[in-house]
Amino acid sequence: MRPVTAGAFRLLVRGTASLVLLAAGAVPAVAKEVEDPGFFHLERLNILFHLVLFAFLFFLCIRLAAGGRKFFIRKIAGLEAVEEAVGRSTEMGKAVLYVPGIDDVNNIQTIYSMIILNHVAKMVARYETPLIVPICRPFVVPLAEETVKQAYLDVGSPDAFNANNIRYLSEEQFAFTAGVDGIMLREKPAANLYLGSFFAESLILAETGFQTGAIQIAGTANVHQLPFFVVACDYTLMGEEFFAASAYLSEEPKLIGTLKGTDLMKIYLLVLLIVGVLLETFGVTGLSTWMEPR
Amino acid sequence: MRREVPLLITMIVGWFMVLEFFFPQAEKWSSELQNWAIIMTALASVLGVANVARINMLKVSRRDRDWRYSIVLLAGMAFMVLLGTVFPMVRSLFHIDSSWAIGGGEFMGVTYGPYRLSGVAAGTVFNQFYDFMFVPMQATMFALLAFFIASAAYRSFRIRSVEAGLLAIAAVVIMIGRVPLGREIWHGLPEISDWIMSVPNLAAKRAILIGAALGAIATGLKVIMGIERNFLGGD
Amino acid sequence: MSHDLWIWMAAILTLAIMSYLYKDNPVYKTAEYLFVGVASGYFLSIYYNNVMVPNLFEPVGAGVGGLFTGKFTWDLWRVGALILGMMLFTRLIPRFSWTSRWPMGLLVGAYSGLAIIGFAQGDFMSQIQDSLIPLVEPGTAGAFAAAHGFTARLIAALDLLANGVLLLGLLSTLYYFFFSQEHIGFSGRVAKVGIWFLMISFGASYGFTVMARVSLALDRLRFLLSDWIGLRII
Amino acid sequence: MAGSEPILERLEHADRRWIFLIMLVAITVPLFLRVDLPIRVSPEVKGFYAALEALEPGDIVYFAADYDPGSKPELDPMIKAALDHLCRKDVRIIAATLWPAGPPLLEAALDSIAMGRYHKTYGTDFVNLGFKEGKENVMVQLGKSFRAVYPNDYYGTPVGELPLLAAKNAAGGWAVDTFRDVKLLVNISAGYPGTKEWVQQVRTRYDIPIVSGCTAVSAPEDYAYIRSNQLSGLLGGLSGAAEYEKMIGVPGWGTVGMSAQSLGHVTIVVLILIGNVLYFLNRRRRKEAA
Repeated sequence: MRPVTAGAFRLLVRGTASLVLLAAGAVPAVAKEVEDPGFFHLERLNILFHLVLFAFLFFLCIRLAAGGRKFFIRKIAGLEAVEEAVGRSTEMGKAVLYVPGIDDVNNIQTIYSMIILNHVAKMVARYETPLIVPICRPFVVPLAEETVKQAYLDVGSPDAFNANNIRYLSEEQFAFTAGVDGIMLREKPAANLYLGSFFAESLILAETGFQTGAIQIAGTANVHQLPFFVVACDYTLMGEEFFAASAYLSEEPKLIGTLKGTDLMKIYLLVLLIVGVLLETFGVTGLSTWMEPR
Repeated sequence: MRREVPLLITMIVGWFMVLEFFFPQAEKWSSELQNWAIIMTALASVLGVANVARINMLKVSRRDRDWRYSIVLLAGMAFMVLLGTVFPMVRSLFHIDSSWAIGGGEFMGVTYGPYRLSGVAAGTVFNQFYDFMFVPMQATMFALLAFFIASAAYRSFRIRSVEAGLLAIAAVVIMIGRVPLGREIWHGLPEISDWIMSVPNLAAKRAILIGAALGAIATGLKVIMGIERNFLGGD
Repeated sequence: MSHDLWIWMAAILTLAIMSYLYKDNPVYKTAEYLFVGVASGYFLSIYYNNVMVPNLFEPVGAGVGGLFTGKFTWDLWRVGALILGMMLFTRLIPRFSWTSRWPMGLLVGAYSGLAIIGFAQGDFMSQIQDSLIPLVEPGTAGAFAAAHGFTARLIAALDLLANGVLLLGLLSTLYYFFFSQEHIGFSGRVAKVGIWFLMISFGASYGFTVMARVSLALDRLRFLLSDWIGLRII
Repeated sequence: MAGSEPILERLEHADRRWIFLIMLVAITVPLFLRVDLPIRVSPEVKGFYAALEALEPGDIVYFAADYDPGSKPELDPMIKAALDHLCRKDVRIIAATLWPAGPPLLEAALDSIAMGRYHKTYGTDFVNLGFKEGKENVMVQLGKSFRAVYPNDYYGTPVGELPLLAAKNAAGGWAVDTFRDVKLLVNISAGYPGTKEWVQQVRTRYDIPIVSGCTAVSAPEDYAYIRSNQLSGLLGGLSGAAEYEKMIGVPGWGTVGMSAQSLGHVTIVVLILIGNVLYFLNRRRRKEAA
């Protein structure tokens, strides 16, 4: 890992240097030359600049995080809601249902969901509350099993782990949905957590869970499904929040650093937007002309 | 060999894709890489189909739960592959030019065919099965969602907070304002729904787009710099 | 009733899938498995005819054929793609499955690289650049002053406010997804405004999704009522 | 036990099959009663129309129909209307799809409109390149060479044998081979890959205007691209199709479906309202009882 990163950084430095050189002799907006594109698309310098800036920011943060720097990340209300829901469930002595989405392991959301699953498993392990994890993809089964088992081991109650509660239902979307609905109706879990990549089944799951009176918390980066979760769940982790929650829990430098780097970029954006809007309002259009991708 | 080579391939290919955007000279190389990626993506999809076949054959041989359904699945698959892949393959390998066809008769007042047996274009048996099996089934699966959305609207769309209230109001204005009926109710409604779409909706969607773009760029950069290796799996 | 056997087949399958609405049952399951089978077979055939043959087999054939006639062509490169592609299938053989990582590496690299550029220019730069707008769109103030009647004035007012509202929504929503500051006091209020904008946009998505689903159901009903049963509908 | 629950409580938790039945009736009935309500055209549909209207006879359009049967009811009316408009303008069409389940649908639409209604010649006036896997890779590569991605058309004919694509320019190169030779990209999109990816990969990179007709599900997000002029026009869902049909004066399924569509929407709104009224009544009753 180290040499690669170092190499990347050297490349970055060199990239930045050539950028400065190019900028020094930059001409504004060359006309689109089709026949001879030349050596470098000067008109795309604005894009390159932002790419390099962003890459610099978040690699720096990853470095710092790996070096042991503690970054501040605000409390994420959705995570507190998860803890509350699991707490209520254990008090009532009822099961917790955790659906890690219906996508395969190659979807990053499934991986992030495992981080939260680990957290939830640790909470329930202490109280010996059953944790039911229905799964839609065969490849996710070993991953979920490992995650839950490890969590039980970490809190010192490996015997409480029950492999039968990691349930592979079906790879077909609606067959899986019917299966989860069945679990909700039969076993009446007191907390339903839907965290991962969901599609059209989101509203069916949330509806059944609502009818059984469970506390429901959802989280997904599939923006098109958020409306259906928002209206039927008690709390919803929306888009980036879902990733941030996982990064927060994982304490992994790679994830924390990326989150922090993105935040720094957002500060830059907020400033850029405010300055840009003021300029535009007073009729200065230079910045927006330069920003235009070509 | 097991991790280093694939990582190196990923990085080289990834960098070419990025650099060609800025440096026109890189296009020649990235072009051939894209052609390879096209083939690789198709083969990966073929692999997915092969996997479905494998899993279901296993299910049948082990007499797993629902194995009888798997036979239906395999039969449907074999039939389509025979018409769409095996026949064309045989014809091109042995240079058979005659067009094999069936049908061409009348039954119950409807003329059927003749349908060509090999190939996928209109007028083949393959295409008929696509039109009258694949199309209705897939379309119906999506049509079911209209009913689920109705039931969810009634049984779980609860306006329990200001936020849910805003969502509900926007949804209602859009649902009514977008269809001709909206204008009959109040002629300002379509304009209001247009405004919601292109101002507040756009503001939030734009913020989400920008956030998602930053996330995607970060992930991409981590991959092509070799920091992100999850895709290589364990071992 | 239709006399066409094809229509009958489609209608029966449509009803079989619809039976899921009553409950999950064997008829639905049979249709579902049949669908997956037919779809898989269909996909394989389309990949073969539309991609494998023209983009792989024919160039490889031409390239290798050229060897025998002493002509080296660019097509010969595709042999590499063929070999790399075959390595993908070692996935099915556990002992050699690691070799499938080579082609996977190529795929991941290609899509990651393209995604970086796509998101940087298509979403990030364009959306930021388009948000650098004056607080009040020139001309809207005049239009507002000239508008008569309640509805016209209301709409002119909305147009007048459009840029301001857009910017307020954009900044507050961006801020909602900012994780380096606690959402309390003023910053909490800004984040709250962001949530409101998010909720309005989810409302818009909800409305549009309803539209999509209803259209799909309508089309199936039209098929059953008109094409199959033969009723006169619109 | 269930019998002892008050009626309002039972209504709130009604079996969802009753709701399914209500929905079924609500969208079936208007199919028999045709009520033609005047259709109002929204600005983004006007943009779509204007972009196609601005084309000159002989111009070439790349028609990317990225969809499958799952969204056929929404998108087929758009495809047919757009093809009608293009054929009427005597524009030459290069059609293709990036969705594996798309080519037969595209073929049927071309057959019925370009060949059936306008008697255009295959190969000269329009071609169907069929399906290609590769998503964004295909998009970017098409900007460099059509024939590198599509050596053959959907029927297996080498593209060099199709007059539309075989033409040479003055310099001896291919006259029609990249997005440079194309005036407009018309995209009909049902998801990924689709409008978002065309905008990301092709719009700026090759400087080609794009108009899109997409499913209602993805339309709200695409509004961001309209404002930033990355899309010149947008048809969103069946109502977008109906509005466009009105603009070109060829009413199709989009138009006739609108009354049933309206009632479907009203039904959902009413269901949301009733559900909430019951919920709050029951909640108050439970609180009073406690």
